[in-house]
Amino acid sequence: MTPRTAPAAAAVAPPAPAPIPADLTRERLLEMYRYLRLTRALEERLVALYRQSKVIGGLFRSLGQEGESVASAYALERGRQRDFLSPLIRNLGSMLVMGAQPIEILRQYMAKAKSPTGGRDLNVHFGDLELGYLGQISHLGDMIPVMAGIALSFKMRREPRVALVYIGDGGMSTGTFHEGINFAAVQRVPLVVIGEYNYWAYSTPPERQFAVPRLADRVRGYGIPVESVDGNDVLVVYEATRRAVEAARAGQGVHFLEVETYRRKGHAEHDDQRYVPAEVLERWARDRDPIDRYVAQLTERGWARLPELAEIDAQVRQEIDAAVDACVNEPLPEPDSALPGVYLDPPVTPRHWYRSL
Amino acid sequence: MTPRTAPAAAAVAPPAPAPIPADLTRERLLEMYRYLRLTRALEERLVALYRQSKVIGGLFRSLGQEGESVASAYALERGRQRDFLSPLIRNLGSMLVMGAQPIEILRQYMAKAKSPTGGRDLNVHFGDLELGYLGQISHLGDMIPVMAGIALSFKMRREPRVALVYIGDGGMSTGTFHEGINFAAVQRVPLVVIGEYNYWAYSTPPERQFAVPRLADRVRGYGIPVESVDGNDVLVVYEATRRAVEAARAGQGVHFLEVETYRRKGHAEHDDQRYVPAEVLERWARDRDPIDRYVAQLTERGWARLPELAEIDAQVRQEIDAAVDACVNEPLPEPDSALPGVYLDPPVTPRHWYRSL
Amino acid sequence: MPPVTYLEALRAGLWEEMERDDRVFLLGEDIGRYGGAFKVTEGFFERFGEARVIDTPIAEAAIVGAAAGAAHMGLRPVAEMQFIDFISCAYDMLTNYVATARYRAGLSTPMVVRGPCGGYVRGGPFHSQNVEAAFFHTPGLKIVYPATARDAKGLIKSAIRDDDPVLYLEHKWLYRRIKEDLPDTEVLTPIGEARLAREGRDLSIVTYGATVWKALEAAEQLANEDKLSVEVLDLRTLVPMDDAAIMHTVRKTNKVLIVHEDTRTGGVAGEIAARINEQAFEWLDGPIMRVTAHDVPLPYAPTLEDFVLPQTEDVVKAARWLAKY
Amino acid sequence: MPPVTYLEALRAGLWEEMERDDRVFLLGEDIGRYGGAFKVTEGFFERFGEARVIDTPIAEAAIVGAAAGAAHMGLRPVAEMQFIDFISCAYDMLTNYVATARYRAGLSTPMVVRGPCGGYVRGGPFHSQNVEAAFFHTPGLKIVYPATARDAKGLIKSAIRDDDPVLYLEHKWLYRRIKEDLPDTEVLTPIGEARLAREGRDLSIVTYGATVWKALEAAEQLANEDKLSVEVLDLRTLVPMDDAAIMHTVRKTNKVLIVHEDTRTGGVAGEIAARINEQAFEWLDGPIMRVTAHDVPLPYAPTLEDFVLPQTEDVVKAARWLAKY
Ligand SMILES: Cc1ncc(C[n+]2csc(CCOP(=O)(O)OP(=O)(O)O)c2C)c(N)n1
Ligand SMILES: Cc1ncc(C[n+]2csc(CCOP(=O)(O)OP(=O)(O)O)c2C)c(N)n1
Ligand SMILES: [Mg+2]
Ligand SMILES: [Mg+2]
Repeated sequence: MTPRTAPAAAAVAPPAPAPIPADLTRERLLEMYRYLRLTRALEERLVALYRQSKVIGGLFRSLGQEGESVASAYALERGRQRDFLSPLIRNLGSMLVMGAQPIEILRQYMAKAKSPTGGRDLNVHFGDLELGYLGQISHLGDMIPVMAGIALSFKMRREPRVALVYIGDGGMSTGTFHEGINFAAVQRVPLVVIGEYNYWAYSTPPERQFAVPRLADRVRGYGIPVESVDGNDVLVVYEATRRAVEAARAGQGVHFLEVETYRRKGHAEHDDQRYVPAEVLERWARDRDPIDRYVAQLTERGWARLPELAEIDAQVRQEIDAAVDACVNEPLPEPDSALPGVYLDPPVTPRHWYRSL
Repeated sequence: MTPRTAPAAAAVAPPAPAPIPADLTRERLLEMYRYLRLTRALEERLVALYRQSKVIGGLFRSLGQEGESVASAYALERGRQRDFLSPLIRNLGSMLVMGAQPIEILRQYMAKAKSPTGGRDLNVHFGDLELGYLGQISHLGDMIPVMAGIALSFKMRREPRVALVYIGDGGMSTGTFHEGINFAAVQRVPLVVIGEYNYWAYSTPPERQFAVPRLADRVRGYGIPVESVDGNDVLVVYEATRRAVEAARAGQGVHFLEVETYRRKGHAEHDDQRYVPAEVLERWARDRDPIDRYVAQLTERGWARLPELAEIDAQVRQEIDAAVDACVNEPLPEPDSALPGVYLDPPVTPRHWYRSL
Repeated sequence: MPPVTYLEALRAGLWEEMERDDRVFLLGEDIGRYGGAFKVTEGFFERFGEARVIDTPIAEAAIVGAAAGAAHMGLRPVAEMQFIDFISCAYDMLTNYVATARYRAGLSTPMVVRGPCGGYVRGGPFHSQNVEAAFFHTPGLKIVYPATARDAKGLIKSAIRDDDPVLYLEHKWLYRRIKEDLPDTEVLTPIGEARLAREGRDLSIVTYGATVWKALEAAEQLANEDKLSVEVLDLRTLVPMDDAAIMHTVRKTNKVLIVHEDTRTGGVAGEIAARINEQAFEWLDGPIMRVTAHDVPLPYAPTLEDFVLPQTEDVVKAARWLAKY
Repeated sequence: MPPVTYLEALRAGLWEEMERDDRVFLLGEDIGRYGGAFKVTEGFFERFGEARVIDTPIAEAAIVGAAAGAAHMGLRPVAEMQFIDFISCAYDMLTNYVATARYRAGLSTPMVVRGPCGGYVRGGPFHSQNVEAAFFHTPGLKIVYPATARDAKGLIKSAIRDDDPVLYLEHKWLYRRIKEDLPDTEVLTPIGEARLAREGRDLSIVTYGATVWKALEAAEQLANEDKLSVEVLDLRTLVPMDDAAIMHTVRKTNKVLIVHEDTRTGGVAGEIAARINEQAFEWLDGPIMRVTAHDVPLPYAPTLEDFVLPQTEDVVKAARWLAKY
C-alpha cells in the first residue's frame, strides 16, 4: 500500500485566516498598522528632540489615543478634493492618515522656515485644503462651526464629500461647540463629529466638566444619530466611523461618534500628571493599548505575522530618522518673513520706522 | 303630615367647591388672577400709548403667554431677600408678581426721568435685588450664566434660596445658554430654568432653530430633571414650577421646565406677523387663552364668581389709569444725568470740552 | 431712475452680486422669508431660494464660523448680524479664527459680515452700538463704513469681491434718511480710499459713518455764520486706512478735528491722531482735537442719547475753537 | 524675607485677600488641585477648599457671567482665564453685561478677571496675546497691568477690594523673570496711579507691562552711550488712566515715546498720543512717536516673534531719533 502523506501535509498547513471585516483588505490593515506605528514613533522622537530642547514650545502626546485618530481618519475617502477633516492637538495620527508628512510635523515643532506655516503657528496647527485637512486654532470649540461651514459648502454644491471634526470631553463645554453642532444639525450638513472621551481635560475630570455619564448623552439634544464605541479598538472605530461617514454622505446629516480612550500622558510634556493614579495608567497601558490590541488581532486572526510588522516598524524608524536628519539643522525663518500675508491686499505689513534707522 | 322643605332648601344650596390644588388658597388664586389681568391690561394700555407715540422705541407683547409668566413666578418664595428671578422681554407678568410696579413699567417704556433706570435702559430691562428680580440684557443667553452665579452664591452661603431664569426656544441656540446651564448643572446650584416654547423666535420657527421636537429634548445632555407642561394652564405651570423650585431648594440642583405656549403677537409691535397663519392665531386665542381658561377653572370649580373677577378687572383698570395719569406727563431725564455712574469711582464721566465753550 | 435710499442702495448692491456670482450666499437670523429685521434682504429668499438665503439659529459664532468654512472652500458668504451689537458674541471667532486664517495658514477667507450699527435712533445700550474699535485693532480684518447711498452700494459690492474678510458697517440712522441718484452703470467703491466730502481751506474734519452728515451740516453753518472754509474727509474705509488722504488734508489746512460717533477712549480717533502726529507733525498749527460720544454705554432716553452723542452743534463749537487757535 | 518673584507676589496678594475676606473666591479652569496652568493658585485648594477654589468646565462666558452674578450678591469673585487669549470667548459677557451693569441698573459687580498675557515666550498666536485694547475701549471696566512684583501684589489686592469690575493683566514673561524684596507690611497699589520708574530730563517714555523693562534697559543704555537722561513712566493702570502723570512728564521733557508690546493700529498708544495732543500740545518739541509690535498675529518662531515684538534696541533707536529731533 502507498503511504498517506497528504493528511500530514495538511496538518502543517496554516489555519485559514479569519474573514477581514468591512471593506478592508490585508494591505489596508497593514497600512493602518503603519500609521499607528508612525504616530507613536514620531511622537517618541519628538520627545527626544524636546529633551534636547530642539522642540520650541510645548509638546503634546496622543499616547494611547493613536487608535481612534488613525482609524477614524482612515474611514474617510482620502485624496485630492475628497473628504475633509479637522484634527485636534492629539490627532497627529489623523493628520498622517490624511497625508501630512512626518517632516512637516517635525519642522512645525522646531519652528523651521520650511515648516508648513513658515514658523508662524505651532505643532499640528497646519492644514492642506487639497488633501483635506484643516489645522485647528487653540480656542476649543471654534472648529465645529468652521467645519459645519465646510460641510455646508459640500451640501450647497451637491458634492459627495463628508467633513469630520474632533472634539474633547472638555471642549464640548464651550459655547461654540453647541452653536456649531446645532447649526449643522438643523442644516443637515454632512458632518461627523468624533467626541473623544479620554478622561481628562487638562487636570479636570469628566464629572467637573458635565453631569451625564457619557459624551453620547451630552449630545442627545441635537437630534442626530449617536454612537459610543471602544476608542482603543482600531477595527471597531473604523467600522463605526465608516457607518457614520457613509450615512452623512447619503444625506442623513450630522452624526456623533463617541470614542472612549485614555490620555496616558499629561496635558503636555511639562504636566507631571500628579492628579492621575499610577495604577490607572498602568492598567490602560497593559490591557488597553490600541496598538498592542491591534497587533494581537492582526496576528491571532491570521491577517499578519509578527515579522511583517517588525519590518514595518523598521521602515517607520528609518523614515523618521531620515526626516529628522533632513530637517533638524534647517534654519529658522528669516525675521522679516513675518511681514507678508496678513491680507492678500495689501500684501505686506509695513516695517516700523525705527527698524530702518 | 309636615311638609318636607329641607330637601328643597338643599337643592338651592350651591354645590361644594372643588378642593384647591397644591398649597394654594382662594385668596392666592384670586391674586394670581389679578396679576394675569394686570399684565394683559397693562400691555394693552402700553399699545395705546405706543399708538400715541408716547412709548419710545419698540413695544413687546406677551399676549397669550401671561399664564406661564405669572404662574411660574408665583411659585417662588417672594419678599425681601427671598427667591430670585430674571425675566425676558415677554415676562412682564413675572416681574409684576415679584413686585415691579405698573408705574415703573410705564416710566421705563416712556423713558421718564423717574423710571427705575432713569431712562438709561428700555422697557422691562430693570430689576430690584432686594425684591429678587434682575433685568435682562438684550444679548440672549447671557442671563443664564449670570443667574447660575446668583444661584451659586445661594449655595456657597447655604441660603435656602432659589434662582429662576427664562429662556426662549430661540435663545437656547446661543453658546452662553449652553455654557451657563452646563456650569450650573455641574455645580448643582439651585437654579430653575423655564424654557418657553412659543413657536417663534422673531420670524424663525422651531424646526429652523433646533432638530428635536421639544425644548425638553434639547436639554437632555445636561443631566438635570426635565418636565414639559401646558404653559397656558396656570395651575399646571404653578404646580410644576413649585415642584422644581422646592427640589432645587432641597439641594437637588438645576431643573428645567418647558412650557408650551404661543406668541400671539409679532416679535414686537412693528412686526405684522405675515409669516403666521391667521387660523393658528385664532385657534390659540379661542381655545387656549391662558386667562380665559383660568377664569373657567375658577368659576366652574367654585373658587370664584364672575362678579368678583369683574371687580378685580375694574380695580386693575383703575390702578393702571392712576399710574398712567401719574407719570404720562413726567419729564424725560436731565441731559447731563447721563454722566454719573459708569464706575463707583470715578463717580462721573467728564463732559467733553466743547460742551463748556 | 428715482433716487434710492442708503438701504435700497445696499440691497441693490447685494442683489447684483448675487445675480452676478452664484458663489455668493447669505446667512443670518430672519433674513429669509421675513427679509431681515430692517428688510435689507426683502425679496431675496423668493428670488434666490433657501439654499442661498439661509435662516440660521440664534448663534452668531456659528454664523461667522460657518461663513468662514464655506469661504475657505471658495464660496462668498455674506453674514448678517441682526444688530451689529450681537457681533460681540462672535468676537472670538472673528478675531482669532477669521482674522488670522491667511497669516497662520495661508487660508483665503473671502467673507463679509454686515449689520446695522449706531445710534440717534433711541435704541438703547444694546441696539445702538458702534463696534469698529474692537475689530479695528485686529490685523486681518478689513472694515468699511459707508456714509452715502452710493458707497453703501459701492462698498458692499467691493467687500463681496474682496479676497480678505470684510466687516461692512451700515448705519441704521442713515437707512431711510438719505436719498441719492445712482447711475445705472456699475457702482464700485474701492476699499481703502477716503472721499473728499467737502473742499475747504481753513480746517479739516476727518470722520466716517453717520457723523459725516453732522460734519457737513457744521461746515455749512460755519461757512454761513463764520465765513470759515471747512474741508470734510469721509474715510469710508477704516482698515486699511487712507493715510495719504488724511495727511493731504492736514497739510492743506493745518488744523484737524476728528469726529466719530463712537465713545472716545480707545476709539478710532486716537489712532488717527497718532498717525497725523507721526506723519505730519510739522504741518500742525494747532492740536488735533476730537469730537466723539461721551465714555458711557449709550442710554435710551432721547435727552440722554442726544447729550451723549456728538451733535452738529458740537462740531461747530469745536471747529470754531480750533479755527481761532 | 527672601526676594519674591512677580508670580509669587501675585499669589501672596491673592492669598492674603482670601484670608482677609471670606467673600473672596476663585473660579477657573484647572485652578484647584492642579493649582492652575502656571501654578498661581498652588496650595489654595488645600487651604481654602473646593467651595472657594472652583474648577470650572471650559466655558469662559459662564465663568465670567457666574462671577458677575455672584458679585451682584455681595461676593468677590476672582476669575482666572487659563491664558488671557481665551477671554475673547467672554467678550460679549464682559463688554455687554459686566461693563454696563452699574450704569444700566445700578448693580455693583465687584469682580476681578485675571490671566497670563503677552509674548516673548514662543507661545504663538493664541498663547501670547495682549488684550487690553479690546477692553480699554469699553466704559465700565477698569484695567490694571503690573510690571513689578510689588505692583503684582499691590494691584491684585486693590483690584479685589475695588467695587468696580477690574481686568487684571499679568505678564507671563515676568512671572519668574523678576524678583523683588517686599515689605512684610501690607502692600496696596492704588488703582489709577502711574509710577515714575526712572527720572529723566531729555525725553519721556510712557509704557506699561513687560515693555517697562525694555524701556528701562534702553534708558540705561542711552545714559551710558549717549549721555541722554530718559524718564520712564509705568502706567500700571490703563483705565482710569493717569493723565496728570503723563502730562507732567511731557511738560518736563517735551518729548514722548510711547512703548507697548501690543500691535500698533488701535492700540492703547494711539489714545495716549491723542490725549497728550489735546492736553499738552504746546509743550511738545517733537512728534509723539510709538514703539509697538508690528500689525500681525504674533508668530511662534523665535526669529519671527523677536522681529514682530518691540525690543530694547528699538526703543534705543527711536529715542535717539526723537532726542535729536
Ligand atoms: C476656549 C478655550 N479655553 C481654554 C483653553 C485651554 N485649554 C487647552 S487644552 C484644554 C483642555 C482640553 O481638554 P479636552 O477638550 O478634553 O481635550 P484633550 O486635551 O483631553 O484632548 C484647555 C482647558 C482653550 N484651548 N480654549
Ligand atoms: C445673541 C443675540 N442674537 C440676536 C438677538 C436678536 N433677537 C432679539 S429677540 C430674538 C428672537 C428671540 O426668540 P426666543 O428666544 O424664542 O424668544 P421669544 O421672542 O420667542 O420670547 C432675536 C433673534 C439677540 N437679542 N441676542
Ligand atoms: Mg479630554
Ligand atoms: Mg420663542
